[in-house]
Amino acid sequence: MGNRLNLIGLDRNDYKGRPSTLCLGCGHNSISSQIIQVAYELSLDPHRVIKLSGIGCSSKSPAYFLNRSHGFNGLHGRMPALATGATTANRDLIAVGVSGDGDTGSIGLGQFSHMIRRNVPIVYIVENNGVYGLTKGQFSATADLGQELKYAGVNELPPIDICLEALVDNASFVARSFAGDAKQVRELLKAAFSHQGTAVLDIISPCVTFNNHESSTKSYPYGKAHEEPLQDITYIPVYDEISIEEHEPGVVQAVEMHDGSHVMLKKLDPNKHDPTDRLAAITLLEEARRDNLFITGLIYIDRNRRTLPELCRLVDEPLASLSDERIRPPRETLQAVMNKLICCD
Amino acid sequence: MGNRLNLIGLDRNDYKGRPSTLCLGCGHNSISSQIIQVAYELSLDPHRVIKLSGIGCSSKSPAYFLNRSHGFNGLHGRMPALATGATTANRDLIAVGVSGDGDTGSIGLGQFSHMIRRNVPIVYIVENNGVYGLTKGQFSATADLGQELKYAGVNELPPIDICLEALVDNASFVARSFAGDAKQVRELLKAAFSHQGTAVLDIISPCVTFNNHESSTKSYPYGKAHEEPLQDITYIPVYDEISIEEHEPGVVQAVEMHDGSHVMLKKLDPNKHDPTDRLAAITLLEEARRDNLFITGLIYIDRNRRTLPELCRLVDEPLASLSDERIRPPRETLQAVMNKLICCD
Amino acid sequence: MSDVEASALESLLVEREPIINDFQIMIATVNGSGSQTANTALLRSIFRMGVPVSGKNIFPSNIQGLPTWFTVRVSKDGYIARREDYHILVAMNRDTATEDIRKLPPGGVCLYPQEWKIREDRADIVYYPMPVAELLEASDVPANLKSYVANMVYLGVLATLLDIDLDEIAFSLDFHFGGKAKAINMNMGLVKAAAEWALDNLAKRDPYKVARMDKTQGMLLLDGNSAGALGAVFGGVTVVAWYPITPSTSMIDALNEYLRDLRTDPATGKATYAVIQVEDEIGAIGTVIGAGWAGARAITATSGPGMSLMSEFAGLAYFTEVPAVIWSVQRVGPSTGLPTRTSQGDVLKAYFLGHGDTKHPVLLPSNIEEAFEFGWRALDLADRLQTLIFVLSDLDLGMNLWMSKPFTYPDQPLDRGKVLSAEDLERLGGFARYRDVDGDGITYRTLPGTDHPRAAYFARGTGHDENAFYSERPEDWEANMARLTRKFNTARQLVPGPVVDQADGIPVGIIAYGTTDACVVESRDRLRERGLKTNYLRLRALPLNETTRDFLAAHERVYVVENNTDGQVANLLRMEFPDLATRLISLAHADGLPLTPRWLTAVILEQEL
Amino acid sequence: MSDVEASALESLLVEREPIINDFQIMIATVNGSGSQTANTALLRSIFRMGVPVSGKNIFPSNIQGLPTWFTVRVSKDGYIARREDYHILVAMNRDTATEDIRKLPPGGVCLYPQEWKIREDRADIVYYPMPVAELLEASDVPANLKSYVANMVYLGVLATLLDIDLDEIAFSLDFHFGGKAKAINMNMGLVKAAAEWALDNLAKRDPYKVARMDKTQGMLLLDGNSAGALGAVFGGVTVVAWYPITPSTSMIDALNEYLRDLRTDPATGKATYAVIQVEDEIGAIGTVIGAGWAGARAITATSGPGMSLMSEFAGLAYFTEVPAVIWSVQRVGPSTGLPTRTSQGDVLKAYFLGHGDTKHPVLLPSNIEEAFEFGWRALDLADRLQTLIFVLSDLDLGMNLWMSKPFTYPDQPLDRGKVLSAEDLERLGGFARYRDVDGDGITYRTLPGTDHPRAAYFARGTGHDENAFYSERPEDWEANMARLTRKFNTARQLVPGPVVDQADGIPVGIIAYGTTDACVVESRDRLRERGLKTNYLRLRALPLNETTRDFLAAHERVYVVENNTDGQVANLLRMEFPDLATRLISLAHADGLPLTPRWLTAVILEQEL
Ligand SMILES: Cc1ncc(C[n+]2csc(CCOP(=O)(O)OP(=O)(O)O)c2C)c(N)n1
Ligand SMILES: Cc1ncc(C[n+]2csc(CCOP(=O)(O)OP(=O)(O)O)c2C)c(N)n1
Ligand code: SF4
Ligand code: SF4
Ligand SMILES: [Mg+2]
Ligand SMILES: [Mg+2]
Repeated sequence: MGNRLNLIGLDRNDYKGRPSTLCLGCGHNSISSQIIQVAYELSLDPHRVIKLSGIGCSSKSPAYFLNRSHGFNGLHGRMPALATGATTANRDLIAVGVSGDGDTGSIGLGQFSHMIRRNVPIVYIVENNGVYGLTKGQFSATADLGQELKYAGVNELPPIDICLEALVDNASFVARSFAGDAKQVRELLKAAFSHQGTAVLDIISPCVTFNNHESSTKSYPYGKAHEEPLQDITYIPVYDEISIEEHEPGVVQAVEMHDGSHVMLKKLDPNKHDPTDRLAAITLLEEARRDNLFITGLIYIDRNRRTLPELCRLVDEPLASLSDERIRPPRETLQAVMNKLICCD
Repeated sequence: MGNRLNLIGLDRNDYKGRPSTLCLGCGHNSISSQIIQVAYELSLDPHRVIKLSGIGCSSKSPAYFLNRSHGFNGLHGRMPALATGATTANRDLIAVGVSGDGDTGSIGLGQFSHMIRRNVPIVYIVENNGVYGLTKGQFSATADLGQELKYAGVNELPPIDICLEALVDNASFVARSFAGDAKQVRELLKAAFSHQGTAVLDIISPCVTFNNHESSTKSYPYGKAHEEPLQDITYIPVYDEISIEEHEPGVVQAVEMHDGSHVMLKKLDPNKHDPTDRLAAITLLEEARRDNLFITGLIYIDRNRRTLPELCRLVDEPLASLSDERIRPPRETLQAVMNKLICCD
Repeated sequence: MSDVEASALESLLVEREPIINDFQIMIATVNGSGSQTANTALLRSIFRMGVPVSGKNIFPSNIQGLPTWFTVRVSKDGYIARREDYHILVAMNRDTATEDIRKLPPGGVCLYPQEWKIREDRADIVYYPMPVAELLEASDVPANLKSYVANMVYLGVLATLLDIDLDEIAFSLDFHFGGKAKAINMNMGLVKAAAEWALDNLAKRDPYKVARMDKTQGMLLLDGNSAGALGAVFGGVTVVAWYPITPSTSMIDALNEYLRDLRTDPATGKATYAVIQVEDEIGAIGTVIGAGWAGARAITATSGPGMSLMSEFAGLAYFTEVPAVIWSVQRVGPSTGLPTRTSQGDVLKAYFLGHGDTKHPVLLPSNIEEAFEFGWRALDLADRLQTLIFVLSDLDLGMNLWMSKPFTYPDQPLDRGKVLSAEDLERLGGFARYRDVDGDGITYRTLPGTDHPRAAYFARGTGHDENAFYSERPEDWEANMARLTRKFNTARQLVPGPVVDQADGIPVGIIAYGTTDACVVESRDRLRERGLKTNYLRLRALPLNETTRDFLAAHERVYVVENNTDGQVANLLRMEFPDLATRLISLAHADGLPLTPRWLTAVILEQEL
Repeated sequence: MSDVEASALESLLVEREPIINDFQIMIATVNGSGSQTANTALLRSIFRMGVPVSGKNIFPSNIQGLPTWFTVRVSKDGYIARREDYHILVAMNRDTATEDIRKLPPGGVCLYPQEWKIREDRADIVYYPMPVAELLEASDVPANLKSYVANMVYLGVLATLLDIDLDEIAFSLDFHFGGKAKAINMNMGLVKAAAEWALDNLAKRDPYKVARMDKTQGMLLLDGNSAGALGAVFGGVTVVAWYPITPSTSMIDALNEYLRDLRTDPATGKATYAVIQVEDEIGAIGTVIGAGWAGARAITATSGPGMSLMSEFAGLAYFTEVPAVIWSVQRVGPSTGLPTRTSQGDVLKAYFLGHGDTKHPVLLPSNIEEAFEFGWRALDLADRLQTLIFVLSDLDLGMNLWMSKPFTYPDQPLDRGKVLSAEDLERLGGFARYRDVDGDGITYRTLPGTDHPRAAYFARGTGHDENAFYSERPEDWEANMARLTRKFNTARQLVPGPVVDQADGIPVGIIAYGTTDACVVESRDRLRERGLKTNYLRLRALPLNETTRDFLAAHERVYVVENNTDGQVANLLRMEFPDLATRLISLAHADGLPLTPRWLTAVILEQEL
């Protein structure tokens, strides 16, 4: 691996980033690896990809993948605004955002909700570890109620659920995964890249330095012991043939994506969750919260919501590359506007 | 009315504010009247009440009720922070906050969520009209999808639902009402004042100047035609006897509040919504959103969540009035701290 | 009125010549009563008669019910500054009438609705009661519109009293209603009825008259927000993100309209721009920075509270060197302050926005022509300097109507700054994002989407080296900050320079900027009449440059005139030119209203005579 | 090493006297490797030997794996400023070793793990390889703790080489681990083993020694964040709201600890305080303002990015006149900048925070004693002045350990300012919230909850009159702003005044503030040695007052020394004292590290000689 060329003639190494400065074993590093792998497998044009992030250990990670893509490491909690602007300026870009639970759930909750409401086209990854890693282990808004940490004491506040927040804000794509489940992360990432609109991926990504105790629902041991995938997910790119027939009917759901690819969901949960039903998705999450279940998989998808560039009825070409003539009306136009205003005929 | 004295010897006039400068007929004015009425009927101590708000027409209204209570008209969208501080400084205060849909749903969504998460003790009213009134009629985050307004054009974004947001953020009290339904507003306000923790009241409050067209779900005509109360609500103060027996069993639910008062809910909806069941509440709202139903009433109540002052394990007396001795340790204490640090025994 | 008093007034008036084209009308109304139509029609009609006018709307932060004042200054000499006094009062607000009437000078005129039945207790003014209710009654205006149209009555009465051409009023209403015949006719009907009533019933007992001139030929009337919006449209703006806030909102309204009309792709009917109303000002500035980074010409409009919220992002843009324009229409602060009143109180705020050692270029338009010019030029400068450009307008400029020459088409092609294409990269073999190749502090950038393996770089608000790699090395930090300072010095030369009116041998200079210009221009004439000649430098931008230093050096005393409390630009001048600091005299004043020549003339004379 | 080279070194060393208590040790490690325990134990041990020390931790914005440097300066003369050079290098980071070794001066010393097997290729320094792995191996430290405890090896070796008393190391570890015997024994075991190994195996070939003195008797070692926290605790802080940000977080950690220990109600076990971690800095400042309004003594701690986010609320507090304290520990900006490096770059930011014409008092602690004092005094000043009080500390002060005399118990009772009780109101019959009764610009307030029908008032960020009623009247606005200016002038007298060291007949003055003090103190001695006497004024707060004016007036040239890029306080001095502006020479420098006497002495000498 790493030497086979993909459809656009690139090597896996072409998708790498600079060496990670995160802690050894940090969940964020494994997610970076999956992003590299998926971008390579999907033959994404690196120059069309932009990497956006807020501030935090998680938000540092865009420096550690896709060196050949432009990146913008922004402000704490404010990456959604940058994404809104960048994807509007150039609708051809493929945006991937990396945030943390503090970044998205604490300081950034408002921007997160409104980005979703606008359906900004972006693969939005929350590397969720229940703590502020970079500032050394305070509780974030997703920390478990009653949890105890060395410096931070006991967390007295109930956690917010990133996926539930996204759903009530009318998200068009919501998934949850676990950094320890590389395959699922990969397949969900592929689906997310094929989605048009905001694809929220809430990935539990253990902080090995500050929050990897077994008792934490954000730890490797907990995740490994408790993950309950909803589906067995296989992404089938547009250029591959799909063959639902191979699978048992009724058990496998094929979701067609905007780009013509398919996500094959072999349902594993007892209730056979239908990810196109929002009420079911909300119910699923609320029940999981109540019963302390670590549900992963594709939770919701709506392919009908239009994206922000569509809502803005933008021309097809990127705004950023429109020629001068198309963005500065001619001299006569100004004259005409002036004429309407000028005194006195 | 206005001349009978209440239990603490005050007249209804003692609860009035300065003359309103809002538009004639504005829904916010009727809500102010109900606040006056309820404070009077509940015999609230005006000096214990604080009135907080953000910025907007709605946020101006605290000047128009309860003149004898301290008020703080803060910043756009940031009233929750002020409330967090004030109620922590003085846990004896009874906080009533007035906000707008722009104030809470747009700029203030993050603070709103986190206030709820902290369960700050406040009656938090959103005077929801679907527009920015004070800046002259732009769409807010609760505006109807596809709605058209004179200046603002067509709203292309789906509305957020204040109650649903509150619920997923672990709210302990969530209700929806309609400024045109004075009685319901009143009874819900009474219940909210008896609740400990954040009581969210999302009150549809028509903006007669910018958004009172029949087609708007935030208009008087629409509200009058479509309101579907979940319950017939009667608040029974702690000093009145309650007699559930009078009512048909199973139809009337008596919810006991923290202060010993009761809220009697005569259920009107076909499904007989149980407001102590959060999943049911979420489902109810999500279905109402899907089916375009204007559900009002007490949507959810949880009397078990502790409030922020409780979580902080505060002394009983207000922090603000602790004596100097209790907040400045004595000279010997400093000496002792110094001794531990000093070189060299 | 007793006979004695009446004759006192008589003699007052008889003594006076007719006063032609040199007076001020004050229209006192109630907010939300729809008087803007009548008021702007009045303004426009006089303007169309060739007579210089200026209008100021002094309104409350309220939708309906609070007092509003609109002044129309008629000035044959072309003065457009605010004046405090007024000669003709149209009293349409009962709540403020007593006070409004009290302020009339002897010989003044008061129009009021006769159904008020007020006591006409000032003998030294002329009262003209108007049968507002009666005329409305007699008209066929639908009941629900009556209150709005009521204002046409004073327009009609004024037309007769002052000799304003009804055709010009008709034209002005036509303009206002965009040709909608029904509205025009309904309003014009009442104007005519009132004019006729006045002709038949009022004996003119005051000296004020409008007479045709030719001083406005070829000129236009527009508000600064619209002018700025139009400028941005011709500057090739592509992404606009905003959050509503008075007094900037109408700039976005204008952008929406102009962009729709002028920038819809004719082939596809699609938009060559995006206007996004976001959730707050943090979102707005973040969006334009994201857009500017990705290559858009991006702008947001806001005011003081919004600027405060933009602080952190402003620092990010400064340090990552992303172009974008912040158009701030100043209102009165601190805090929410007086949201519907004007000031120049955010100059230091804009200049220093962000934490750490940040500085931003700030353009300071004085009039609507400059608002237009800075509308496009700011976008050029942002791309050229790869930094935020602030344009500091104010409520007075932004929301009032101003006379102007037609705007000049940009005299240079769009400047997109130092952007490397894939071909450039191919030729160069790569690039270092933050390397000062040209010595001007401005480095080369690439846009996301550039199809070249070496195009990408990583923008970050943290310390970085020339290659945009993360660095905490003290040398890298220092070198980068030194380069940013170099870039700021380059900006000194690129931003619009001051406009100087200077003659030799005059020891007294005046420095002003923005809308304070109108006040200074008129004051200088008055001072000259009083024997005091002054030179004048009008700043058009920050950072300051040598022209300003030279001006300071050439004068013994320089008055720095500004509409704020703390004398912010005076302070900046002191910081920048400490060796000349003692020559500066700060004349700062802020009460929510534009500065007046009366005030300025007096404070200067006080010190000079 | 060739024989020739070796003998070169030999002669170098022989020539030199032993160097006692006057050198610097540099420990280069990897972040997250737990070296802080060894480093602070080293510092504390020397301190306990009566020898003045200062330590600086220069660390990356990273959790694990990037280079970190810790310097221990040993100075018999009590100098505590940073020095660039070091004499003894403990090289524990392979990545930086080459560069770290290169920087050693001739005669310097290099300790390194012998298993690195590096080429000892500098002949002019002394190498001491340490058998780190071997000693660890031989110890009974559990495998998972080995890497942390490894640092004890250099502590032990240094003890032998420098003659540091092992008992003092034991005591220091005891202090560090709060008496936890297991940890102490495990670490001390290795220290002893290493010390013994050194005794047995190392021939001392360098001149550096620690020898007992009596210069630290009765003194303590503490970081500025802890000192400030302790001050706040004794200032009666009741509400703390915060959001984590380096380098302020450890102040909150200290508050949490001290408050729990010192402010738990003995009767009930409940808290007489609240510490709330909120969702961001807008929430933090909003919370303390809400609390201050309701009568709490409230504080938040933050740094540059947080300050930026606090802008809008700062303006609200200024204008509604609510007391609260913002403790900002400065790091390097603009933007995220260098979050783990020090600067004084946010002075103007704090002073002007907000839009419109705002100004805030800013306290500037120079040392931990002042950090303690300002901790309580800021709360008093906030209540007294009914406004935000900023305390601008920095990373150097906040996160490093400093020697100090014990702190002095507050010399005045809590000042709660002008608060009217129900009884006062009864007596007075009411009050006007914004009326300047006393002429000092400070008005009377009531707290929510005051049981009196006339106690209530309505706080708002919009224009208001003396009664706190909404007002857009120009006169009300102006009068209120004038009073706020009066209040700010009162603040000039109430904030801590400058500390002046001035002798007659010296034309050269120095102005500095904050941690730059250490650098100035030492530089002045060096300058004196070079024949240049200087006077010195150390600012302890803004706004400035007459003492500073007098100092400027008394000198021909005044150097303003600060750790930022733009010379922010120099600019402020120019603004405030334009008539003296030409005397100011700005010496501003910022690269993330504290200023050094070497630099300052050189730049002053360059201009003076
Ligand atoms: C405005 C602002 N406030 C605070 C900080 C300090 N800060 C940096 S990262 C961080 C938390 C990051 O937590 P999270 O998003 O969960 O990322 P993680 O490090 O856990 O991956 C904070 C509070 C900042 N950089 N900016
Ligand atoms: C930071 C900031 N941005 C913008 C504004 C301008 N503004 C004032 S009120 C308002 C919207 C109010 O809408 P809403 O909360 O729905 O209240 P309503 O007037 O509809 O009752 C806005 C945007 C402001 N005051 N502050
Ligand atoms: S501190 Fe935690 S989140 Fe940060 S890099 Fe280390 S393991 Fe990852
Ligand atoms: S504009 Fe709308 S919201 Fe504001 S006062 Fe008028 S009716 Fe009410
Ligand atoms: Mg995290
Ligand atoms: Mg609203």
